Amino acid sequence: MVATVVTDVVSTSRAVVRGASAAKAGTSARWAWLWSLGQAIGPILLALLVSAALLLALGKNPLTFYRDIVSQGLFNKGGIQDTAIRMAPLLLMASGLIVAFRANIWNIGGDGQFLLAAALVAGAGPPLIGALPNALAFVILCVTAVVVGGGWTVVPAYLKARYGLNEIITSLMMTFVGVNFANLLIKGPFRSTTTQVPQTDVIPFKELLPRIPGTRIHVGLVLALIAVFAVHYVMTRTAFGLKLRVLGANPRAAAHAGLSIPRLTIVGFMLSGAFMGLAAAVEVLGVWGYVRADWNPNFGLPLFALVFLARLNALAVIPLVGFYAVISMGGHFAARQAALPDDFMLMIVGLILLFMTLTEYLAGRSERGGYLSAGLKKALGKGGGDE
Amino acid sequence: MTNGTPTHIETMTSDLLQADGVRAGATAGPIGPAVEVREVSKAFPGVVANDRVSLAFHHGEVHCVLGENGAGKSTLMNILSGMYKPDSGAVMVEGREVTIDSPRRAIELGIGTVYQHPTLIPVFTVLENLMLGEGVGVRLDVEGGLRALDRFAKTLGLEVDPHAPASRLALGQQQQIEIIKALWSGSKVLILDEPTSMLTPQGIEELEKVISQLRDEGLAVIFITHKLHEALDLGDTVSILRGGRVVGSWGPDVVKTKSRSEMQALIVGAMFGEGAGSLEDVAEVRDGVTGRARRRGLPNEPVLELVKVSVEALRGEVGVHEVDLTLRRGEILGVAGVDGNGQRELAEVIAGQRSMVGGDIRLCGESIARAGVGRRQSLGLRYVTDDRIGEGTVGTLSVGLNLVLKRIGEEPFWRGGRIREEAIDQAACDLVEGFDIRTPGTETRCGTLSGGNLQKVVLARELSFDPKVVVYNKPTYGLDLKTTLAVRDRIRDLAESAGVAALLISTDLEEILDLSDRIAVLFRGRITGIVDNAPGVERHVGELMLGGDRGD
Amino acid sequence: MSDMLTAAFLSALISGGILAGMPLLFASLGETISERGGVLNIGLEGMMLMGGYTGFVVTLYSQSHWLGLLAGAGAGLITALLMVVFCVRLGLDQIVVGIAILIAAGGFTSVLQRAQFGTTYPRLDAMSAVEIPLFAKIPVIGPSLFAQPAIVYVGFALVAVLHWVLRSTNMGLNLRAAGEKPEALDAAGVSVTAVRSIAALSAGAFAGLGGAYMSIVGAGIFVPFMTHGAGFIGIVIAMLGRGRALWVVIGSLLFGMSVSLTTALQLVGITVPIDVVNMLPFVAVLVVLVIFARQAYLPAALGLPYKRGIR
Amino acid sequence: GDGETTTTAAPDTTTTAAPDTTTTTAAAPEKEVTKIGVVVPEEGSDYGWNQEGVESAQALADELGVGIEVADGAGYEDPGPVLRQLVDNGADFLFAHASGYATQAMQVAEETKVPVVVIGAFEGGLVPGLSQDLETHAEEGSYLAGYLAAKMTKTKTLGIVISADDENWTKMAGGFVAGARSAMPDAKVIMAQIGQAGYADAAGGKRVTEAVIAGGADVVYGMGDGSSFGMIQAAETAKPPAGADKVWFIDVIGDKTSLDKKGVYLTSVWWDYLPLFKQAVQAYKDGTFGTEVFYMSVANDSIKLIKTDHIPDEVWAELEKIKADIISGAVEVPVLTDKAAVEALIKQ
Ligand SMILES: Nc1ncnc2c1ncn2[C@@H]1O[C@H](COP(=O)(O)OP(=O)(O)OP(=O)(O)O)[C@@H](O)[C@H]1O
Ligand SMILES: Nc1ncnc2c1ncn2[C@@H]1O[C@H](COP(=O)(O)OP(=O)(O)OP(=O)(O)O)[C@@H](O)[C@H]1O
Ligand SMILES: [Mg+2]
Ligand SMILES: [Mg+2]
Repeated sequence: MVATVVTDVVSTSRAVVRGASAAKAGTSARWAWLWSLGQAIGPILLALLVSAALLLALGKNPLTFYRDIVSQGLFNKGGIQDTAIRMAPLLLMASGLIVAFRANIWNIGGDGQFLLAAALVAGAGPPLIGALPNALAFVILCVTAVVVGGGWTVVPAYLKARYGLNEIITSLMMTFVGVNFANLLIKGPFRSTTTQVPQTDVIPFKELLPRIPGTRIHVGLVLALIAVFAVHYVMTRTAFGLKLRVLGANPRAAAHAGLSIPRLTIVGFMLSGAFMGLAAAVEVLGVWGYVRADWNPNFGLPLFALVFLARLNALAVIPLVGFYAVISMGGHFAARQAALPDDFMLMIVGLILLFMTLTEYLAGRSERGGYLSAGLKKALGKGGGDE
Repeated sequence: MTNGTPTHIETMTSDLLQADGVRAGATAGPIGPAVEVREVSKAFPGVVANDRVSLAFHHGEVHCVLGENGAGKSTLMNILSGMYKPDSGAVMVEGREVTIDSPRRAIELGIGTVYQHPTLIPVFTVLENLMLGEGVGVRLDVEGGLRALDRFAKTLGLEVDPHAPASRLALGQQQQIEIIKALWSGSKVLILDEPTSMLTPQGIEELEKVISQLRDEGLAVIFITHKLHEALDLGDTVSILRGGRVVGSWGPDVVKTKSRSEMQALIVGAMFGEGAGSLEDVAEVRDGVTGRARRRGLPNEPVLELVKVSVEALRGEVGVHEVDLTLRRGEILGVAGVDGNGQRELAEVIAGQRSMVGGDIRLCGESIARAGVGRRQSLGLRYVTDDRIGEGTVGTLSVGLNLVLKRIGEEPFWRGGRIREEAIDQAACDLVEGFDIRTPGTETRCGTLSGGNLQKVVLARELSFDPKVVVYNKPTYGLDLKTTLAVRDRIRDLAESAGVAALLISTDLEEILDLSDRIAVLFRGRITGIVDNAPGVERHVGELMLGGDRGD
Repeated sequence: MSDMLTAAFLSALISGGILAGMPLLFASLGETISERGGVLNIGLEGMMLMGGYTGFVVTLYSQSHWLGLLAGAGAGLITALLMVVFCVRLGLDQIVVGIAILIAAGGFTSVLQRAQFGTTYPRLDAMSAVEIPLFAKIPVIGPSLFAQPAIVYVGFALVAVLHWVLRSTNMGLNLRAAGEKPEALDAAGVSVTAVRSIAALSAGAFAGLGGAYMSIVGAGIFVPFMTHGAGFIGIVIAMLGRGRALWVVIGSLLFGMSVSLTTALQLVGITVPIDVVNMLPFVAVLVVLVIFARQAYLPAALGLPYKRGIR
Repeated sequence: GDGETTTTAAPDTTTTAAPDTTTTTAAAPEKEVTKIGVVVPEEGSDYGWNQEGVESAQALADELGVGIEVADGAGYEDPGPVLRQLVDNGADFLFAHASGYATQAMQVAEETKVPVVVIGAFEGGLVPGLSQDLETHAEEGSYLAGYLAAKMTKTKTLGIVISADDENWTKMAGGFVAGARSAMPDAKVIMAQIGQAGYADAAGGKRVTEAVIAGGADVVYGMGDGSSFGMIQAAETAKPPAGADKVWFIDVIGDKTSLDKKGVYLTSVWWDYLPLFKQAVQAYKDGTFGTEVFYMSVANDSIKLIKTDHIPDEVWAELEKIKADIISGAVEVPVLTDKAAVEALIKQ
């Protein structure tokens, strides 16, 4: 499988190049890679320019600021490890989003799936890890998280599959319910008796997921990378992936071709939720060791944008998520050095996303109708025209 | 007027076009063409859709434009209606050069368009659809709108509930509303881009009356069609586009003086070039429709039986009520009827895409009432949908994958759930060749193919891998003459040589007469009669289509 | 149980419901317009924050609540210009741009607020209530329902106006056409870009007004990220309202009331875990959706960019 | 500090880290502090929790003559990387100044061997030489505030507005009710909470406070961060209940007197962290760091009422007396960590 994935990476990058060169008719293939590189970096430069203007207006030195981001997020021994650690849950959640979006499913409820799974893992974790060999406990907890995350999508999935109910609404409702429910669990049955704020008991630091030797990075990152490659493989090389894609690209064609839409919808939705759950397990077992009431890292929102910018391609998500992780981890530091609130980083992230869409436009890709697959758009505006 | 057309046509056209201004029938209109395009070109990535096209459209005249799929007809019309900007060339309205940079401008210039693809908004009422864009005041002038609709309805002789949602109307009515919409703000030029492809003979007849009436009122009508006889019946002037160029244009003096068959020969010659001789023996090209003799002696075993099949009517549909049909091996059973009388529901219930509320369906003697779409397919039941873009293909996937779309996960294309690209590629190449699908390659995104080629993809997929029974739903709609004939040949061949039974649903009576052994007529979801196909049967069928007494 | 009818309870429920419901109302009205026109505005909350911040600043310096509210609407509108340029004109992805706006606006207002008021925390005077004669005298509910700041009445008037615009004006028809089938609108000679721009801008203005209401009337102060997800609830309300202004009012007020219900129950000493009460409106929406098994209708061309002649 | 309410168990509780060869060297005396690192979740200028933390640490650094790095606005979600960065920058004594930070901060301490002061983890927050927990007996200050409120009310109705589920808030509400009842046994108390985590929900603060005022309260005890501004705004602008001509507001943790434009800011139950911070550093130097929980209380002057001009002198004098009684044990302030218990007390 590894071999196929590798050839796939190559062919994906070739496809990117081909697409780019087609977009820019006349660009010789030799320069096409430069063009796609420019396309990737251009928006970031633009966003950094605009933010630089803002920094100057606030009386800060933009160069120092950016240097701080990069040196801390990428070139600092501790910083790059923080970046890598942060990538683990993000990659898993992105995988979940890709599965769903490819299949025409708007899983907006990732936060609820994530938090509920996190609550359960944190609630069940300390006693389990105390009672069982760690490896076994981790497996049980990950499976629990997968089941909980996937299970939390059953209601929107069933309603969509059975009644065609719009899952944007239902999964958003489920997310609100899930967040509150997670809080109830943490304040109720899972509440630790030793702390003042409501939280679960703590898995001792030493008992968390094993680290990659020589680093602080827990093995969750490896798991996440495997997941991304697996998702890419499944979505591009297998019958199941193709079925999901057909459903996503044209649900009516899927029905016409005899695919079971309800079943695919439910399976796709649950798979997506399962990845959210796994992300939670990895984050709780790898980093936190406990969950506090009202904890919500809000990973979801920027991820949506990243996943679309990756054009739902699982491999393309890796550098984007990496970049985002560098920005958010290095940003803490840079903002503090510049005596700016952390929220300044939000502005930069927002601007980068904005400009990423813009270079897509300049590259002429918007001619093909933007980032959303036809089916995804159709899910939004049910019915709708065909491409 | 010079372009790269074969010389014999060039002489002819220049002769004709020099006779400008002395047009018969153009009694009321001002002298000179209402609209004229000069040397108009338009290219899309990879295609030159219009190549130095020059044509004039006169008041009081119906100007028919014909050409193969992809010849550039719609592109030219879109240039006139402000949808596309020409790359070069000039557009003249009433003798003045104009720039039509938006549909708004076209409307202001008095050019009304009925587009090839419907522009009615399904959830809007008839009146709302018509008043859209009227926009003079702030308030919607409902009373004024009703009065205007009333006037149009009277002159065009149609009855319609102004408050009914457009989706509720039959296709023919929708087409009429589109025409009223095109005329709504006082057009002097009316463009009709393939308005008849979805209409029934009755609908076409009514439409033809309306067009004649408008012509007599002095409008310039541009009429695009794939059907020769419509062009011959209606056209005062006939022009042919091929590969983006004008390859023939005959004014009234020629059209009116030549015999039908002479005109036909001219047109076919221009449309398809030298090799067009093979088209001569086709019913459409032969003068008048005679219908083929029924193939007798088909005592073959029944392969598909419908017993009192009923389907619930969803919103805006008629459903299907207690339909009994028997289809024998090698037989072609035509299902005639005005569109919207349950054709799609019938096709879908057989294919398994829609659930039945009563009755039974048997394939080779065994009930398949509970089988799903996939199961029915693997038993040899195929469905050629009439919606090739909406459900027949996945535009974003390759042609190759579309050709195996109904076999995902099956051997030999997939093994253990993993794709085997060589196998798919092999099969796809064979099909592309066998069905003459014009595509750059099997890797091409299917959505970029033209309508005719998409249809070939659908046919290739459905007719390969051992079919037993095929349900065809309007298999040739929107296809050009040549492709249409090829598709019909294929249907006939399969039935005759491979014994594949066909249920041929079509709103094109001529097609049904051309192909069927027997003809069943569907009216409001019921079979009103089943008759043997024989010369002269069309009158009886026509009566049945309008709900005449149950035959048989 | 008799406690439930006390003035304190009802007033907490009703005034609290209106106080919490008005920003939702403005936001979801804006989203309704936008969605009707085919523009999915995920960045609604970002526009609320921009409106909230600007409204607060302008009110603070001008000492005029009305100027502040207006400025809030204006700030939302200007933010929505990004949607117009990127999504309507250039046809770029509405979701990505919406998320970008949401994230950037949150950061922007937070940075500005901290730079300007991070050490002073100025607060605004309350907007004076306007009593509606006679009605305000109705015992118990009168004072909470009919003695509201004038902007509340303006809000309800806007609902009526919007209802009328959507139903019986050319603009309303154009708007719906832009959301259902923009090519048809274009073919009818109306600029889809113009109509959608107006839709996107109105959404921004309404969202900005909602945010300004929140900071000026609701809190009297601007706090970073004070909208707390109101924008998303606004989107849900708009979707559930199926484009009808009256349903949007009902939805917003119900959501507002469910927020204030917690308080009202606590006032009369009925204690329910807050998490449970917080869950209720969402569970209720799910239950309603399941029982009626209704698809919340979304315009056919929602979220799709329109470009003339693109196949 | 006095550990009368919480059992100060031996430090070898199960939640402390597994024995690590290097951590148990708590006995080594005279450890040096050269640079202090402080992490607080929000801006250090909020006239509340964050400002108290930052200013106390600043004062401590000044007094010790050592460097300091402040990471304010670090958010609640992920303090670990920030703490590590402070260590990388040379901090050798950390303050993780939010109750939600304790666990991550202790992880960082274990990893980096830099001592950290945490909040709200009780005995779980004690790791000898590495992690020192601080707690509050803020209910004592609240008792005084309740007494004051009862003296000031005209409607005999007091309001309590809580921004979030937080045990400190619960304890303080209980102390407040007890103090009020000690002065006015028939005082009516209305309590309402904004949300589960409405610390910064200003609009919610205003809405809930208005409801409480509409319910008849003319003195409101409000516990929150950003939401406090909404509460003050409500006190300033809401129509006073029948029988009262104004609404008083009692704040917590910080001192917002300077922001009081309308004269409604009656007092604040002020948490002054400086004494405990000093104590922590001292313990570190003594080698007793992380062996015993430190409590803020009126006794060590880290919990106190702010004296504003609105408090009548004679009442202030009474308050001084009660304070002395609390310290001496003559007045016993109940410690209610359960919201239901507070509600039961209110209903009495
Ligand atoms: N599961 C699969 N099995 C077989 N072929 C596939 C599968 N998934 C995709 N393909 C084919 O590979 C092609 C390229 O895949 P890729 O992921 O690069 O899509 P793309 O060109 O980026 O299109 P999109 O923008 O829709 O994602 C697809 O268009 C499709 O024809
Ligand atoms: N918007 C477009 N983008 C790209 N190619 C286009 C576009 N519009 C038309 N074409 C191409 O231009 C050519 C002419 O198309 P056009 O629609 O004018 O043909 P037509 O004569 O109307 O065909 P039909 O009979 O099938 O309607 C075709 O090759 C088509 O693929
Ligand atoms: Mg892709
Ligand atoms: Mg055409």
